[in-house]
Amino acid sequence: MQLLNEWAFIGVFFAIAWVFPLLPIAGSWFLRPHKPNAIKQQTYECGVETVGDTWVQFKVQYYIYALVFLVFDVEMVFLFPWAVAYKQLDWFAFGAGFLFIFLLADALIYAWRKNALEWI
Amino acid sequence: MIALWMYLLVAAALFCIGIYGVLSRRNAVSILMSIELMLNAVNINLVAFWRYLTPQNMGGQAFTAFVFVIAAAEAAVGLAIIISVYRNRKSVIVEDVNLLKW
Amino acid sequence: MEQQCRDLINTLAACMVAGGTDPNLANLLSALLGVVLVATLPLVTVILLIWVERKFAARIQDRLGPNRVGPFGLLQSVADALKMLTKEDITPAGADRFIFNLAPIIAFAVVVLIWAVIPFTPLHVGSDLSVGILYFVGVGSIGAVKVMVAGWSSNNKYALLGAFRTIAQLVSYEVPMILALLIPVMMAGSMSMQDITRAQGGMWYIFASPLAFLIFFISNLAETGRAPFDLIEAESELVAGYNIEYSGFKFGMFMAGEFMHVFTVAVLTAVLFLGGWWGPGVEQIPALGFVYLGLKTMAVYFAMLLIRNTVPRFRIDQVMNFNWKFMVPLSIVVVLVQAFLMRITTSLGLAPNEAGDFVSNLPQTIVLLLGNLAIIAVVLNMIRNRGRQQRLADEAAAAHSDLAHPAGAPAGD
Amino acid sequence: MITINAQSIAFILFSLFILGGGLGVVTTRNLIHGALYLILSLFGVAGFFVLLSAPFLAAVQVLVYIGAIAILIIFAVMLTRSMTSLTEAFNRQWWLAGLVGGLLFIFLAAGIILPVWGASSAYAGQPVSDVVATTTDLGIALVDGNQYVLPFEVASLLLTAAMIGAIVIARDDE
Repeated sequence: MQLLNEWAFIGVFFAIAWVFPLLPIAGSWFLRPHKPNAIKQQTYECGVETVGDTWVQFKVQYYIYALVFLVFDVEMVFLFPWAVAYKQLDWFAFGAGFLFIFLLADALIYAWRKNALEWI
Repeated sequence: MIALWMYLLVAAALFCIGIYGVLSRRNAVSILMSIELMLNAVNINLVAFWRYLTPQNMGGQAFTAFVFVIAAAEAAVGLAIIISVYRNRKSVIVEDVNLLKW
Repeated sequence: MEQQCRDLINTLAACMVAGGTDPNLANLLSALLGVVLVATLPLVTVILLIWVERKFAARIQDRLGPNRVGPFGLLQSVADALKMLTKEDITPAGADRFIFNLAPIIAFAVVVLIWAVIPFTPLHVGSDLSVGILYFVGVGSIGAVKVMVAGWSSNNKYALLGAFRTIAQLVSYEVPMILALLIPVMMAGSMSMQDITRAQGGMWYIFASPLAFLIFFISNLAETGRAPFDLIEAESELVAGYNIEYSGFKFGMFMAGEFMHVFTVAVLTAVLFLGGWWGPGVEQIPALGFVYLGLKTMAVYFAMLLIRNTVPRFRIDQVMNFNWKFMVPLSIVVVLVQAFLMRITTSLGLAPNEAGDFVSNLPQTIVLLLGNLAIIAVVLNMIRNRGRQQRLADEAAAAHSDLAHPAGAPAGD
Repeated sequence: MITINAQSIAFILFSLFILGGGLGVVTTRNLIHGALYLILSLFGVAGFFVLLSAPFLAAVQVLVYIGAIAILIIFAVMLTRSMTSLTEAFNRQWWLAGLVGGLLFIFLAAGIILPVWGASSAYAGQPVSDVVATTTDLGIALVDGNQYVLPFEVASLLLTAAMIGAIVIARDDE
């Protein structure tokens, strides 16, 4: 039950953490002026009137960075248990972890050689 | 404590929601999101069975970790295909991608 | 102060149960009080820190800084907060209202949430989770969601572009940060913050692995959007980044969240690499740990301030190249070398058998430190060779273009 | 049936997150909203993992799904401008899909509830033990030659292959 008590604290923390920013925003709702008009609410583009859709075409490069990040992030699912247990492990486990990281480094090297990591 | 069948019921409901999404949506990204929901339903089942039946055996947790890998790989490649298809055919509606259809 | 309060709470819950209150209710109330205390601490500190930061920047730039409101301008932040409370709040046309209002709340809450796992003294920690480090990384990764949500819901091209750049930077620098976090976890054999701090009794991890410390520190500069990585608010390029359309207290939430994030990562650096609450006499008087942790945090924080005020901003392609072509390969090498050396020292029987003892930690630390120094030497040598090649190539190109264009037109590349 | 305590309250709350988020994902027309519903749903699953004493998996769930996969999905939505096709989010067989989903749920629910109807077997009630394996055990098992070391390496290989494949597919080499 100790485990769940620690998490109960986190649960209460999650509930409270929303209240802290909510309070001043709600408070300012009562204090601040409310005088909206069309000009004020225009999209801000340094005084120039906005042209076309907000939805401009983005480079695929953003997706590639997120992709490489995703792969390394999922790798952590295995590396963190490996690191936690590391002091109790033997040379075989070191080899297994080495191979694991080496395979992923391969992917990084491939992306590098293919210029997939360049900001164009 | 909450009984095992309650977890299974929620997981089953999530799985069926995912099935509905996969079958009914036209947008490929939506379909992919529905598949993620189904994978999560499977994960709930794996962890729930592990906790209630074999809490000292690592099978449940290890397989959940592998499901994470599958989900990530599927999302990465699936979304890459969607982006590629969009670039060539300017559409992400699955019914429009009918080049290989008989 | 913190300690007394926490002890008061502990006794309070026990007293309430003894007095006939429902144990669940008593626990809930005590948890509630603990949460409020732990969460208020960064809020109060950040008001002071904004003042410290502005004074510091002013000193470096030969200005006075805030000096009107209160003694030494100490109340300037309070005045700013009051001003923001009364500012009109504009929601741009075409914005997705609910999400637009949600984003600043997420931005602030996420940073407060990290404080739940920080150990203040040997006895006092919000919640000593067994996966404390992953909790920090996980909660921190919600930060990217807040940026995306803010940028998208504003219905503004600049905001969306800024959000995309910010996310690319945030997710990229998360990779070396997580890899660097593996090293304290490997050495302590636990992911709990309290265990990691306790394991540093004999030797701080900064001495065993200065490279991991540097990688963690630098990637956290990028995560918090501090100079030289402050492209997030590149005024000249993106106007202000993802929060351009926010005004009034919602903008204040982004700002305060950012300041708090910097302070939070300073605390985490102190906990993970500088021994946390360890210091002379902390075992007799646990409350002293709070002071030691504060001092170490301030040291890290001032290093960040110094860098912020003295280093110019990178370009976005430099930021990305620096991460993917330097930080990530380096951190992979550091993890592998660390694993190898720890294996060797364990095989040779040099591993510390008593984590709290300085002498028993010494052999392993020396081996690891030597490994780190070797990596540094190799890397510096590679950089030097690369720089020399670059210089020779540049000179050759310049000579070539001089021949081709005697007028001395710049070599176009 | 369910005694009211902190755990059951949390369970009901997380169930609402999961199912509400899931329904949001499959019904909303706006894909960014869909991604945010997905985040809500996945967060609920992380809460379930905590309740099931697997805190490591809960943290990883937040890290991988919310921090990475959700971001990837939002990027893909932005890159394909798929949000502009707001009309006709559903195909013509949506009613059939609903029927399939509903019937499948009825079958699954019957399969789950009927065996425990009025019974009090281990399957229905309490876990067999309160001693659960920790993250350290997971780490040992993952690199143990007799257990999961092969899937461990294959997972790395799969990730490498996925990354290379996705980069090749997503880049436009013109």
